[in-house]
Amino acid sequence: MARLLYFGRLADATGTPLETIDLPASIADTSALRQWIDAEHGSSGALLENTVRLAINNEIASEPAPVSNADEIAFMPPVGGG
Amino acid sequence: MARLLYFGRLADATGTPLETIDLPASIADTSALRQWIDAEHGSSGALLENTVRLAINNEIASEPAPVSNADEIAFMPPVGGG
Amino acid sequence: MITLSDTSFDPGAALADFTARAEGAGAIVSFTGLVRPDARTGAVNTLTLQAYSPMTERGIKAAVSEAETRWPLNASMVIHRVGDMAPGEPIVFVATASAHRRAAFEGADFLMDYLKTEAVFWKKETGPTGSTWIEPRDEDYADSARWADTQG
Amino acid sequence: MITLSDTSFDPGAALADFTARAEGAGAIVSFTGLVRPDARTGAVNTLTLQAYSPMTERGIKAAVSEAETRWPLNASMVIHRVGDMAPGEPIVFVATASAHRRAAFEGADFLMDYLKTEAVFWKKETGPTGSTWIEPRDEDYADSARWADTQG
Repeated sequence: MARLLYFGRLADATGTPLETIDLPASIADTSALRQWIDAEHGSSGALLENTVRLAINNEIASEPAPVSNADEIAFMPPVGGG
Repeated sequence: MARLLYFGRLADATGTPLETIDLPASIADTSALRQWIDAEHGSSGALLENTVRLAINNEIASEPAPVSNADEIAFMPPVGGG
Repeated sequence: MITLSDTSFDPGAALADFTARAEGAGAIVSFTGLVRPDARTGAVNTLTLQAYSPMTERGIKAAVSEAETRWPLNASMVIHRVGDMAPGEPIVFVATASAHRRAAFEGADFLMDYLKTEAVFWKKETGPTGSTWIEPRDEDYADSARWADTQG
Repeated sequence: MITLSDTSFDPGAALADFTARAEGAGAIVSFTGLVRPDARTGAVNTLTLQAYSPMTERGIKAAVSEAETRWPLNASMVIHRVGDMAPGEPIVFVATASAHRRAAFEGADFLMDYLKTEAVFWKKETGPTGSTWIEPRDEDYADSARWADTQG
């Protein structure tokens, strides 16, 4: 199972800050993941934006990057400090 | 009676931080005061230095300035902050 | 010492602790950031900060290490709130200690620029008209860019 | 609020008081100066500061007024020790509050430059080899001169 996190406004776009989900076998990289999960949640492209960075297992990913069903994957809008 | 204050190292040069003294009638301005009081205390010119400023009644004096027997006169070495 | 706290903290107590730890220092600078009642989107009842641990802490640690490389700091301290805060509550406390005041001022200023512009936080303001997620604005980057001049 | 104190004070308590007073501010900067055990003339057992009241307070008040003219400060506070101090004891505490951090940092920095270079104090260091009165050195004036650029 993959653990998906949605930070900031993306929790509003997906309806959840956090979900544990079985990635389909066809979802092998961040590009496929973005497309698929944005459609799943009806997020209207919010998860596809260039300014949204992905972190895989707490490290910022250089995309496209491979994803596996054991990863924690975070969708991160631009960070603006505290 | 005039009240004379010696700040910083000048208290060492005069042997006192503070004295109340009757100014002789001949001591009418800061220039005469410096000469006379430096000699009185054997301060070897410490009270004559240009970098030593005088304050009369808590205001820095533009010298030579008149002094009277009712004044508080402070001898101030350069101030260097706290 | 870096702390992310989901409960309110007392800047005075933090400075007292830090001063006790900063033995031998001559200069201590502290910065306290407070929730303002008049933030970017108008009246604010609640400010919410989200962090992503341990990425957020890792970024702050790296900024502290960079500050300690650039300036001779005896000690430094960062406390940052996460979660919901009311106006007037402390958001952030940064302290730096050094032999001389210039290093302490610049180190604290540098850390605050990092924390206010680059640190891994997401921020939401909630007021009478609803909630808004706040994303970076240009002015924030200008402050942070001041330090680039002194690099390399 | 300006205080010359002939007894020790607690910087943490001062910051707590100031923060409580600075309602509506977003940024508070504090500076605490401590007696270092290794001052200019070598090992120091006692630092002595002399002030000349009310000239000393008058000068500090003028510097605070100037800071409040130059930067939009909600509040400011200066506590300065006089008399005999031991290493590690606080000498000075300055705090500034503003809506934004840049004004708070610069206001505190400006006040400290005044207090460390121009304020009406005389300073004596006493160590194992005796006492020395410390008079200004060039480095101090360089810090203070930084502000002249922004004048007039």
